[in-house]
Amino acid sequence: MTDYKFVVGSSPHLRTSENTPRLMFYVLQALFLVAVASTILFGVRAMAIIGVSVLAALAAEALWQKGLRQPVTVADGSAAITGLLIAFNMPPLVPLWVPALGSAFAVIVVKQFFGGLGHNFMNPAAAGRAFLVSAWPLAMTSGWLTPFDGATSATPLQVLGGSSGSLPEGWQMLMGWRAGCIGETSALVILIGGLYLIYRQVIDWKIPASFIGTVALFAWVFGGTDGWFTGDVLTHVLSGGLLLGAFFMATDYVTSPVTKRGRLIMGLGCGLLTALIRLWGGYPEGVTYAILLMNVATPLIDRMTIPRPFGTRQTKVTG
Amino acid sequence: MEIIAILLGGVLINNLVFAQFLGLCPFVGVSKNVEMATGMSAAVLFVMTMAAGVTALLHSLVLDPYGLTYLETVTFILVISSLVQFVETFLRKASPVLHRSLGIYLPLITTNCAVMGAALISVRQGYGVGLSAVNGFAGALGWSLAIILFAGIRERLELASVPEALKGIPVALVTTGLMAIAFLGFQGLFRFLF
Amino acid sequence: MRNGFDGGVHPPHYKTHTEDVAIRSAREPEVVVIPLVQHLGAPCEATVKKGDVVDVGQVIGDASAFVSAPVHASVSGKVFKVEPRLHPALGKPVPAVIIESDGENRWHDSIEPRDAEDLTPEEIIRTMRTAGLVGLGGAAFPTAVKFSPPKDKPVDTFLLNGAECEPFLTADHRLMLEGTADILTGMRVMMRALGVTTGTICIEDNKPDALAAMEAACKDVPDIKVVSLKTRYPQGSEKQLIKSVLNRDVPPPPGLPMDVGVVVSNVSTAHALSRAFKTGMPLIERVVTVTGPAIAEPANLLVKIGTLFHQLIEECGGFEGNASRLIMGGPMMGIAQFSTDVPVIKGTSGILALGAEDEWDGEATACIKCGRCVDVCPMRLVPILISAYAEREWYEKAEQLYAADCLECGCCSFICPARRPLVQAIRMAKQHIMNQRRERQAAST
Amino acid sequence: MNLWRILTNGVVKENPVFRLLLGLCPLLAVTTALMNGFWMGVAVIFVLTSSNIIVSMLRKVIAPRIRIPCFIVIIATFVTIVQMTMNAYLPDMYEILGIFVPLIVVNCVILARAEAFASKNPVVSAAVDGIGMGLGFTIALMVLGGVREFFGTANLVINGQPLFDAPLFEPALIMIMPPGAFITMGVLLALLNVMVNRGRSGAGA
Repeated sequence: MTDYKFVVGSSPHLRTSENTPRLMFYVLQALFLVAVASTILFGVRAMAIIGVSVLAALAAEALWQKGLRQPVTVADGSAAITGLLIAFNMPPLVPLWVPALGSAFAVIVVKQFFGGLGHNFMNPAAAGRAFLVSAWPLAMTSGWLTPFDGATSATPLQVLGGSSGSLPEGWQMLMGWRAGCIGETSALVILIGGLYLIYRQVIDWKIPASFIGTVALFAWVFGGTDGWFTGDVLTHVLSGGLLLGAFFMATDYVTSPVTKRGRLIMGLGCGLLTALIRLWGGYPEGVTYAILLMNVATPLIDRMTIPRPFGTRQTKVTG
Repeated sequence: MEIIAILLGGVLINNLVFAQFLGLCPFVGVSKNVEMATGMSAAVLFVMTMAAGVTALLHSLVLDPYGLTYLETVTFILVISSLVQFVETFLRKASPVLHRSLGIYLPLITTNCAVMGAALISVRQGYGVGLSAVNGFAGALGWSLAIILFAGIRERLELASVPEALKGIPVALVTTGLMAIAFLGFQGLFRFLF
Repeated sequence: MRNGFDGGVHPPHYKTHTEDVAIRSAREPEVVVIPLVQHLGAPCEATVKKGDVVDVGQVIGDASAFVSAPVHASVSGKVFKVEPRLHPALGKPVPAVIIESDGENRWHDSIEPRDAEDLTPEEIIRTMRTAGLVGLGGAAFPTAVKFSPPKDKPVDTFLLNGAECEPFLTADHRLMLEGTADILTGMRVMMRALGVTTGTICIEDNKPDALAAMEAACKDVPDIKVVSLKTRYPQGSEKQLIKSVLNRDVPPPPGLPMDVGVVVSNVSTAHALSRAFKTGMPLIERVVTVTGPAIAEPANLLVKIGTLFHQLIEECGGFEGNASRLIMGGPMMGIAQFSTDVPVIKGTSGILALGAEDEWDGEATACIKCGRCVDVCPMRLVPILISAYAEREWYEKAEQLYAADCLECGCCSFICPARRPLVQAIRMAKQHIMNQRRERQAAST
Repeated sequence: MNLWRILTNGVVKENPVFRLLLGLCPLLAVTTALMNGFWMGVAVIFVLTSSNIIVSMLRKVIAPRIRIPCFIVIIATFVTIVQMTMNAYLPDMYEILGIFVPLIVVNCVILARAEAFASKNPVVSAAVDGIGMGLGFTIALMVLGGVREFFGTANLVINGQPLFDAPLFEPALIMIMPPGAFITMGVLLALLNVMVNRGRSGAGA
């Protein structure tokens, strides 16, 4: 009997079977759907952008960790997710070195500088995109194509902002048949992927719901050309990177609040800022900046939304 | 309308920290935790609003009419340091409670180039006394927003495993840079106001 | 809605190993090791010495303190030694009385049945004390103390806890099926001791047969209700149970159920109380679930207090495969053992052996701030932050985040996808904070 | 003589920017180009050296209690001289540097040297310290300005003459915008830390 050597640890001795790589795998599954859709819509170019971006993200992470003699954790999937999301935010005609540099910046400066997975305060993909928009504005804000036919065209948000061109039909927007970044157009597929993640309990529905809801509300109230309450809600919701951002970027665990109320505030804030920038700002699209700004506020949101423990009726007087 | 434009501009678009590089020393120095950052912010709000108003008054009453604008630098810095002194003494007498909470931050403000900067900007923009005070207030509000957000992130970074070489100031600067990227989103906001 | 507490998790039940296995008596032990500390409160002093001959039910350790409970001999025979022995809950040697059984099972003269019907509350509480009753759910708080609420805290409701939310454990489940009548008798005595007129039996809905049995037994009893609770860990925790059934919030420590007019007791305790009246025998045996994937023939055993773990494991066919973890209690809050040479005590609800091949644990990786620990915390704490501060020994910050209110239920560690030892870190912080508070209190008085 | 040591102290060992992290505001604000950094540096060297000399000369005269206001007046006087001179001879550069020329008055490097060194040392040492510290500051300004200009415009302009005929690559505009300043400075400091640590561990081995 005494031959047995028991592991002695403190309770609990039981763990859930969900672990970080599995959660990342679910996200990758959902993003893979989007990647397939964008390849169908924009062809080989989309595939090339995705490939380069993901490879750059993986290579950047591996090289950095090798250089610092840290264990290489590319296998956890987080770098691949960043690479995919950066690729999805590229115009179809972007030069391939742009997503490569964006991924490298996202992984190294935004994530690894702060200690790697779990320690960054900003969503790497969103920050990477914002970096690219400021660094090479021309490459990032031109080169739009309509899917399949390869004709250059303005994006719906540019049209809403006053550029010449016509708005696609609602069903075309849903299927992704419109000009835009390669991964943001296929609304239906993004919706399916997002709902899959909610079903798998990977992401909290509160953030996408409050995010999209707030944008829709503001678009309806202030977005119209013939006075209040005449805005084109559907176009606003389906265009730009709103769905992609709401389901895949604003819900990033690391850079969104951990409390339930905090997540609701995160979504509301993202929606408010997106509407602000879209309707009255200098850029046609505000999703990325809205997410980044709320990332910046996340530590404070967490701080202010720490719940009162069970059984505490009044605020405890500390001292 | 102009007041709204100045406020929006000062807080979001031309943020002292993220767009104008003013007040960086205390921004990095007094942002270890949110409480300190809030205390400093209150002190800065107070002093900066007053300093911008008083220097604008000095400019429009004395320096400009008598062709003494070349004395701007000397007079402004003297006015600001004596103002800080005065505020400190006044607070100690008038409101010991407020003094206790703001007291330690007040001496640090003299070296806060944001105060002097806001005063200089106001004069250069040709604002009158009232608008100068609003401009000072807006600038201080933007600075406060920046430092409080920054302090929140730094509290979190305390728990992060930042690589050795980046620990402390380097990662603080990179953080500020990333925050500045986020604030770029406000560029061109409400352009019709300006 | 009857599942009103926040958070909680749904671990796999693993109860099928033993839920249909009837309780049987364990083999008579040749030696028993009876620790003199088996409860929360003041330790007992030995009242026997080496060489004394003792009978079953004889007091062998007692204390005069209010918060304490005496311990009794569970076999008849000779006291072999009084010396410190390894304690399964405290993890260190603690004074214990070791008795070599003579196999006669001779009852002590003082043991005689009593009728509980016309006893006053004071007499019932005195019997609880002399019978050495403690909470058999695991915490082992002296029952007599629990049933003596101060005058300024009126109790209006009594809950009988049959939730048994820990995976693997089925001792309470089997007892509800096989000792239904005794449980009801015990419950009525408890209600009389408190002077309350209504009582509720609370059972999780993953035990439909126990629910049915209790409901059938209470069919003609108007003052006792049976409620079915959603199966969710930690439903059986007192505070969560009260929230679920009565929607009352027990204040954080040092708040107790009696602060909201409630007393909660475990079904096994009620059963033991009933036996203490019926036979007169104090608490010398209890039902223990010996189970786990690394046990050959899992079973529910009626075990004499002081029986060593290895005897029981042998009796259940020994270890099967590669046993890597031995736990007293359930997997969520049980205490890991490094030796099988420890005795069953009053609080031992189960003996659980887990195999190495099952990945019960894993290497901790970086926290990804998913917030699941916050979502599942039944006390609405923020384990992610408390544990981070605790790991860095910033205990003031942990205290500001109410670390001291932690139940240690382990939901946060269970759910963590990065396998971080959250509750383990919080427990450390909590201990530190409690020590500091005690020191401060000692300094101020 | 230890004058050499005082000089190098300011440039290397106690470099006001890289080692002491003083004067961040003008450093980040004006370093969109190499030459901006250079002229800002020259202005700082002038103010720092002159104020150090005067402070050192008056160190036995000024009462300790009012020394700080006195220092500020001395510094502000020299800043005004710089402003007028630049306005007269380098109007374009004066325009580019903007409020950061008058803001030299609140540059912590200058007040710190007056307080910590000039008010305790003889005139020659104080002057050399001013030059050394000013040089250290200038070097930092030029390094940061050079890096940001090179990546932000894919070229370098020296004395009005571009170094290359055409941009070498697609310039990353963000480098000459505020985020670029912060991130570049952070990375430079980190690289410096790496170098110092290497040197130290190399010496220790």
